[in-house]
Amino acid sequence: MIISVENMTKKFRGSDGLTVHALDHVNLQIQQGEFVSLIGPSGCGKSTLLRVIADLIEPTEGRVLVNGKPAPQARKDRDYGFVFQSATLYDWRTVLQNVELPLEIMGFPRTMRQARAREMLRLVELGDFEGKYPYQLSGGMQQRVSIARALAFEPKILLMDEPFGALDEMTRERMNNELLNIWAKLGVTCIFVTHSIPEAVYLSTRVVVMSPRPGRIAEVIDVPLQQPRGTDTRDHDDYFHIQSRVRSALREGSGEAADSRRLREGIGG
Amino acid sequence: MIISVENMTKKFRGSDGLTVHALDHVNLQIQQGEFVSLIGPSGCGKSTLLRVIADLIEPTEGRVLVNGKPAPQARKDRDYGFVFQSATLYDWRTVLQNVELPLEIMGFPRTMRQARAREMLRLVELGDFEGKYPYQLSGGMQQRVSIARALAFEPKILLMDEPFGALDEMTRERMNNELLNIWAKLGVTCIFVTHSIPEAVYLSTRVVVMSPRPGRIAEVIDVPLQQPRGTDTRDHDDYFHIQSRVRSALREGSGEAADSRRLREGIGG
Amino acid sequence: QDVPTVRVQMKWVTQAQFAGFYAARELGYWEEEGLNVEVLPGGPDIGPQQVVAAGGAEFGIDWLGSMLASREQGTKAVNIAQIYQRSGMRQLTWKDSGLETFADLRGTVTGVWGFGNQYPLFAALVKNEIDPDNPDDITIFNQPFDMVAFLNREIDSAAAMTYNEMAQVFEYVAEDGTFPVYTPDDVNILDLNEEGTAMLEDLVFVNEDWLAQAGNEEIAIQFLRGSFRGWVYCRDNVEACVDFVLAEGATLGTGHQLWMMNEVNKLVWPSPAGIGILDMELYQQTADIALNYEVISTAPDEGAVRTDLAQAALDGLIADYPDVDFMGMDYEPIDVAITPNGE
Amino acid sequence: MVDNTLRVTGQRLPARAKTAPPPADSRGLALDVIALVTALLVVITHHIQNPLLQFELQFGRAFRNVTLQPVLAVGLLIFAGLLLLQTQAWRSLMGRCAAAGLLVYAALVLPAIVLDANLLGAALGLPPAAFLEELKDDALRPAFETALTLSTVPALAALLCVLLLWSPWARLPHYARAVRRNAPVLLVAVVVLVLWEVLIVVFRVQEFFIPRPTTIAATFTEIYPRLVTVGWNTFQNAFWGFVVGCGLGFLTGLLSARFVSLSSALLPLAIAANSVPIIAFAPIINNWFGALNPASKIAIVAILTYFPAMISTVRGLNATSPLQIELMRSYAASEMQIFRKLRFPASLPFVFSALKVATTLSMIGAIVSEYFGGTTQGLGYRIREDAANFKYPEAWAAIIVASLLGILFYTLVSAVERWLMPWHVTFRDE
Amino acid sequence: MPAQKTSQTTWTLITIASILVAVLLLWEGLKSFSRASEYALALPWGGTLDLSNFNNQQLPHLGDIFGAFLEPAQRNGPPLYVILFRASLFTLSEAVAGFVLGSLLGFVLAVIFTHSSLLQRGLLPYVIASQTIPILAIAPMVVVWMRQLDLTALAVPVIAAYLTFFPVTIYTLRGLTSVSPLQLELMQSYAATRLQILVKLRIPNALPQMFTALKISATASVVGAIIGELPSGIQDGLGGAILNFNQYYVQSPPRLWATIVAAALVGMLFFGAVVLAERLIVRWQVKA
Ligand SMILES: Nc1ncnc2c1ncn2[C@@H]1O[C@H](COP(=O)(O)OP(=O)(O)OP(=O)(O)O)[C@@H](O)[C@H]1O
Ligand SMILES: Nc1ncnc2c1ncn2[C@@H]1O[C@H](COP(=O)(O)OP(=O)(O)OP(=O)(O)O)[C@@H](O)[C@H]1O
Ligand SMILES: [Mg+2]
Ligand SMILES: [Mg+2]
Repeated sequence: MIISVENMTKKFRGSDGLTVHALDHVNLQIQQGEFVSLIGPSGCGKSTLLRVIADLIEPTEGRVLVNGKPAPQARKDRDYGFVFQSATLYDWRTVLQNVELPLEIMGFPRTMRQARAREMLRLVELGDFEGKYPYQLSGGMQQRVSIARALAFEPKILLMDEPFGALDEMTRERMNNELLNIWAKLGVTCIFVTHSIPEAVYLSTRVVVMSPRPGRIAEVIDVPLQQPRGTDTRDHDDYFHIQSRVRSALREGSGEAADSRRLREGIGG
Repeated sequence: MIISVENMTKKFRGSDGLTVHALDHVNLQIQQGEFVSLIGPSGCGKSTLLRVIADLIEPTEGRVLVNGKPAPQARKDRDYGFVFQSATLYDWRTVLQNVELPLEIMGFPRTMRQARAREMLRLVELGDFEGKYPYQLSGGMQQRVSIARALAFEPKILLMDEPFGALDEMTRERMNNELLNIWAKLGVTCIFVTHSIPEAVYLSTRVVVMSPRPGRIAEVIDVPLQQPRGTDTRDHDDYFHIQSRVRSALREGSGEAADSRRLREGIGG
Repeated sequence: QDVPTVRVQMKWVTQAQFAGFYAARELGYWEEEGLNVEVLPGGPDIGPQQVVAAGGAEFGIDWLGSMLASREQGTKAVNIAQIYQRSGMRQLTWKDSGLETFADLRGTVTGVWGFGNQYPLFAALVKNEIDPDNPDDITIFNQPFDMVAFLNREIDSAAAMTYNEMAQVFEYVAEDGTFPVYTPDDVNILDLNEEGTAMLEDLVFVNEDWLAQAGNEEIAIQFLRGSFRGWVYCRDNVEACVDFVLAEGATLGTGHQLWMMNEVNKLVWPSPAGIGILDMELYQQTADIALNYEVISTAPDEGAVRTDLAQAALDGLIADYPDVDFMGMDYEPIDVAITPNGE
Repeated sequence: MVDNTLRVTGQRLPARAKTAPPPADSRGLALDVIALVTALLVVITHHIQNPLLQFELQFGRAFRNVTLQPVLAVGLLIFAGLLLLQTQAWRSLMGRCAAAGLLVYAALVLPAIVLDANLLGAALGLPPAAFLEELKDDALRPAFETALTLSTVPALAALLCVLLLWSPWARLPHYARAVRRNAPVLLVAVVVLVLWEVLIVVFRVQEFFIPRPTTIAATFTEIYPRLVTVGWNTFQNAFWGFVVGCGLGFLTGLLSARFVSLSSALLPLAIAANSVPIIAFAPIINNWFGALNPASKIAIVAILTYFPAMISTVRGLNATSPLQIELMRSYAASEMQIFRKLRFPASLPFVFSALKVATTLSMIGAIVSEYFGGTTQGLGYRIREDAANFKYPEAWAAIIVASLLGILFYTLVSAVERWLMPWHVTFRDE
Repeated sequence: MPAQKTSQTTWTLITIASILVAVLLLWEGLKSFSRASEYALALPWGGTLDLSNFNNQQLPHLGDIFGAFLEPAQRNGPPLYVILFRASLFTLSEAVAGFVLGSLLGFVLAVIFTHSSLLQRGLLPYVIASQTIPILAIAPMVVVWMRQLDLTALAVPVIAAYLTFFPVTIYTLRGLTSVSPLQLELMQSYAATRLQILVKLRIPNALPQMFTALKISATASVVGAIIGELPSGIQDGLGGAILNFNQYYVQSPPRLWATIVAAALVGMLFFGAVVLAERLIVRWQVKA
């Protein structure tokens, strides 16, 4: 078991004194080499869950184990690659330097760093832009730079928060396939947040459907489509079948949540 | 003719001395009350086109007329509501205050401002969050706040840059319908950037397909689906038919661009 | 109601150097003359000439050298009474250094203040063929307000006013509380008066234009009469005068002010021609030094000095107060003991 | 798969494109400034080399200071290098010749000034020591005159080289634009000066309050050699005080940003140190270091500049967004790495605001420090002394030198700022 | 969470206390050490290290400094702390006036420069130049000018303001101009007036920089007020006290040190007030 989230609860206390209950007793087990998608309505706690797993914020209760060690240790061992929901590039670095950043931190030599970063930029189709500053890129391009940056150092665990949200359908499909290639080749474990049900089903081995307020795991749906995935996957009957399962799980989750919200008045101390 | 883009070219000159040719001789005419979607690959100039129309940046060549007057005049007359690709909320304002911002600027009285802002927040399903600061919201929630902000003052022309990009499918559908309601009720003219072909077709009266490098209009596709749109629209045969037309236009546009690039070696003045 | 108000600008912060003026005010001498006088304290960077020229005060206290310099620049300052009849500036060296004359200062680090106060020393040096501008001859040190550099022997000699800095050396208390550490036996006191290069110090000046206005000569005479009486009082009532000064400045040391009062009296008294009357020979000496050192570029004109007002005031006073001695020919200083730290 | 290569213009916009002149932003004049400074340094170093110029000409006397001379000589080398870089001299034959000429001159000048080894003098059999002093021995005069004539040749050649590299005639459109751009500055200057002059004359303001600009200018041309020397002395104090003060401020700022409780403890102490007026500190510092020791002046400047540097560093280092920090944390970056790669660059805008404020503060500090005793060879002493002796035109001429040095210092720091953070919004161009 | 905050405060207090104790120990330790070695330390590699900087003249005992507060400054006068307290209040009031004046001027200039690049290019160099003119050189003239204008009471505040306005200008200008282009575009899309953009975007955006400047200015205005007191001949403030104790430093070093302590306290008080204001006003958190 590579990642194990046990009974984890996360509450945010605002400066106004109100507490937001973002995640409530979440349990999740992920095996080595799995590709898990998180899907759920806006504000249900997907980003928060990813952050807790990556030890960027601490859970209020419960714990996260990665390879049997606590999450902070895993972070220190540089097991994680993280793609944030917003690109989060450093203004003062060119595109190439932004992609080089994690490699610099991990102490790779300069030439190797640059070669690797260039390769990654080519992968996300931005080879010509290495000398530009972030403000000179379009929204989708910035996001692609941040993907290149996360892939650059071949982390064991990839945590991606809506990485392809700002991409057009065609680029997105190409990126999906690139991601699957990398995943297959390196055997990384992926946790992937998306709002696109087809994308979730196409990419994942399992889809985790979340329900809002407080964030809970409503259902975990296996995706037993054959590997490697490709254009034929999209024609497969199961592909559509699973999509509609996910869709209905989502609807149920939200409905249930809406009910419970009505009971508890949504937000409380 | 409410909006008329005439022979417009936009080049960016970078500090490195390189010029990026973002838009090339774009011509576009939009009638009062139309709903036009822009669709095209990442980096093809959609955001730039929107910015030029809204007079946020100046075209290098050509001109933009709105209601027969030049774009700067239209901006001064407060004809535009703009939803940016990233939420662009002000850190120092609460959610409610962020939505109130345009109303403040236009000098509405306080009580009316707040009432209106609350109404808009309810529309985007964030009624409970009015007292929070932006950093306390999830990505999708921030984007919804920025939508509420743009709708708050009932502009004559709505320019929206991937407003629903960070929303889950269900919320997105609800937002789509809300938007169509507002559009029908107020008779606003909408220009809407999206990466989702179904969304573009569902919402629009016309879909503008753009091709990259330099940005051009590849094709303009009419969407003669009946108004008002609703669940039955999605079942309509034409709905799928037009989608595939858009899709192939997109593929062609990019292909053509690739061809012309091969001819010209990609780089030029 | 009809009492005109005038202001007098001191050259430095409140201390016994100006005791006569405080006495005149405290004892109501000016009031008796029909004047209401405000005494403005000075400080570093206060040019009384500027203040007077700008109309910030009617009377100013200044040293003769800088008064002449300012006059040349157009302030139209006129010396109307020379209070100090001799210079209180000395050059101190340590006895064990063996520097006993100005000629010995060759090759030393010699401290002296700026603001034009350096010229008497420079004149003495040149007289002894030492060029103050030539670092090979002598290193001139811009001396701060205190005597620390001298006490620390960072410099070989230091300028000192008899009434102020010199006392500071003797008032010094050692780490372990030893007092006195230094007595007059430990230092050589080089006297510029004896060298013949002294410049005249505290005087009263006014603006020429102001003086030319009708009635102002009378006011000047009234002012001088009050001032002279104040100085006479301070000569005869040293301790009482010190109290006036202390009341003005809450942070001053009593013992030190007493010493200062006594030393200042020595500079004012005796006044052979009567208090406030300028000794023309010393005036010439001062003007010559100023000219020599480019403090001024041409010899001062006639209008720079007027002794008639002081004379009129003095004559009036002698007539009004026949019992009072305005020359102080047999003035005897009192004995003031040096107190530790000037307490 | 469709390859999405952008149509990026690959044409570098060369600085000297024949067809379209490059954009005339403020950087557009960098070359001109460099060329002018190089030319000036050629002239100055030429004057320093020969006692006939150095001791007998007003201009030469201005650069008699022995610590200033090597700095000027090395400065020449640096600026010549910058000029060659800017013009990419190696690209053309003429450029290569000009570069060679300039370098030959530098090769003659550097040993002569820095090592006191005048090659030309050695060739003429003149003793090296004779170059350092005023020429008193008339027997040597003819030999020195020959040396002077001979050394004028490489100097003139060097000037010609600079001119060729610079080619101002090719940059005329630039100047037109630059003049238009900087017209406001010039206009304000002219208006203020004229008003100043006229008001004084018309209202007959006595000159001892404020002298007329023309009087100041006349005085300046008369006494500038002295001002250069004292200005240089004072500037050195300002510079080293700036380095020490800002350096310490930056370092303690770092510590404070790193250890929060340390910062809340250090801050009051820093504020305390900063609230103490220099004028109270000066005597104590003079006691500590000795009033004649430059260290006492440097310490005062350092105290003055320390605080802005420290507080801005703290503020700047904390000006990162939580997301940017999270990114670093996700790489398990060490504190040092977070500092180097995130906090430091993010803090630059703040730090540079502080450094700019500190440049002017350091000049003020260096000048004021001389008010409290010590050397008489400084700008501050001169200003105060001249003012006290009613030599107002002299005092104002000295104040002008102080201002010029301050502005120079400020401009230098601003140039570094621009160079270090081209990404910052305030420097972006459309 | 609140518990965490308390422990944070406790930690800060402990650190402050330990730093103070460390300074005290170092101070007194160095003094007694150098005294024991008779102010000269033989170095192992030859030569001696001069330790006379630690004698009572150069560095009085802390006890003596605080003792000086309690002793009268002159025979039969009030204790020094009473005098210094009055002087501090006086100087503080001048400093506050100067601070207000200077900050306003600095702010107005920054706003003007933000909106008119013409004026910025035309005037900013002179603003910088103005700061390179040593304040002590022009302070006497300012005093004379203000006297002529019959605004004598404003002379010191004006001099203090001269020292404070510059940081405010530079920092505020940087803050006002470094708004993100997107946020600015948002405002432009509303055709917001310049005033609205200023009030609703630029100023909130500049607040962190502005407060940094105000903190620097708070202490600078105290320095300015003290410097300004000298050429105005004002004896009631700390400037007068410093001048006197400086002149008589040889006679009683602890008094000058005590006055320095008082001046430092005034500065800290003022600084604290600005920090408090910042805490109350800047409550949001920056995002990406
Ligand atoms: N720093 C914070 N302080 C307070 N509340 C927060 C904070 N971060 C997130 N929240 C709240 O936690 C909840 C979950 O947020 P999260 O960002 O995890 O949602 P999400 O599932 O990623 O949504 P989206 O799809 O819109 O990105 C939201 O209600 C949000 O308001
Ligand atoms: N400020 C700028 N400076 C230089 N180049 C820019 C600037 N803004 C945009 N560009 C370039 O212009 C092109 C078009 O950008 P634009 O943001 O309009 O793309 P887009 O169609 O919105 O893409 P996306 O779907 O990824 O948001 C891109 O190649 C981008 O690099
Ligand atoms: Mg999220
Ligand atoms: Mg875009």
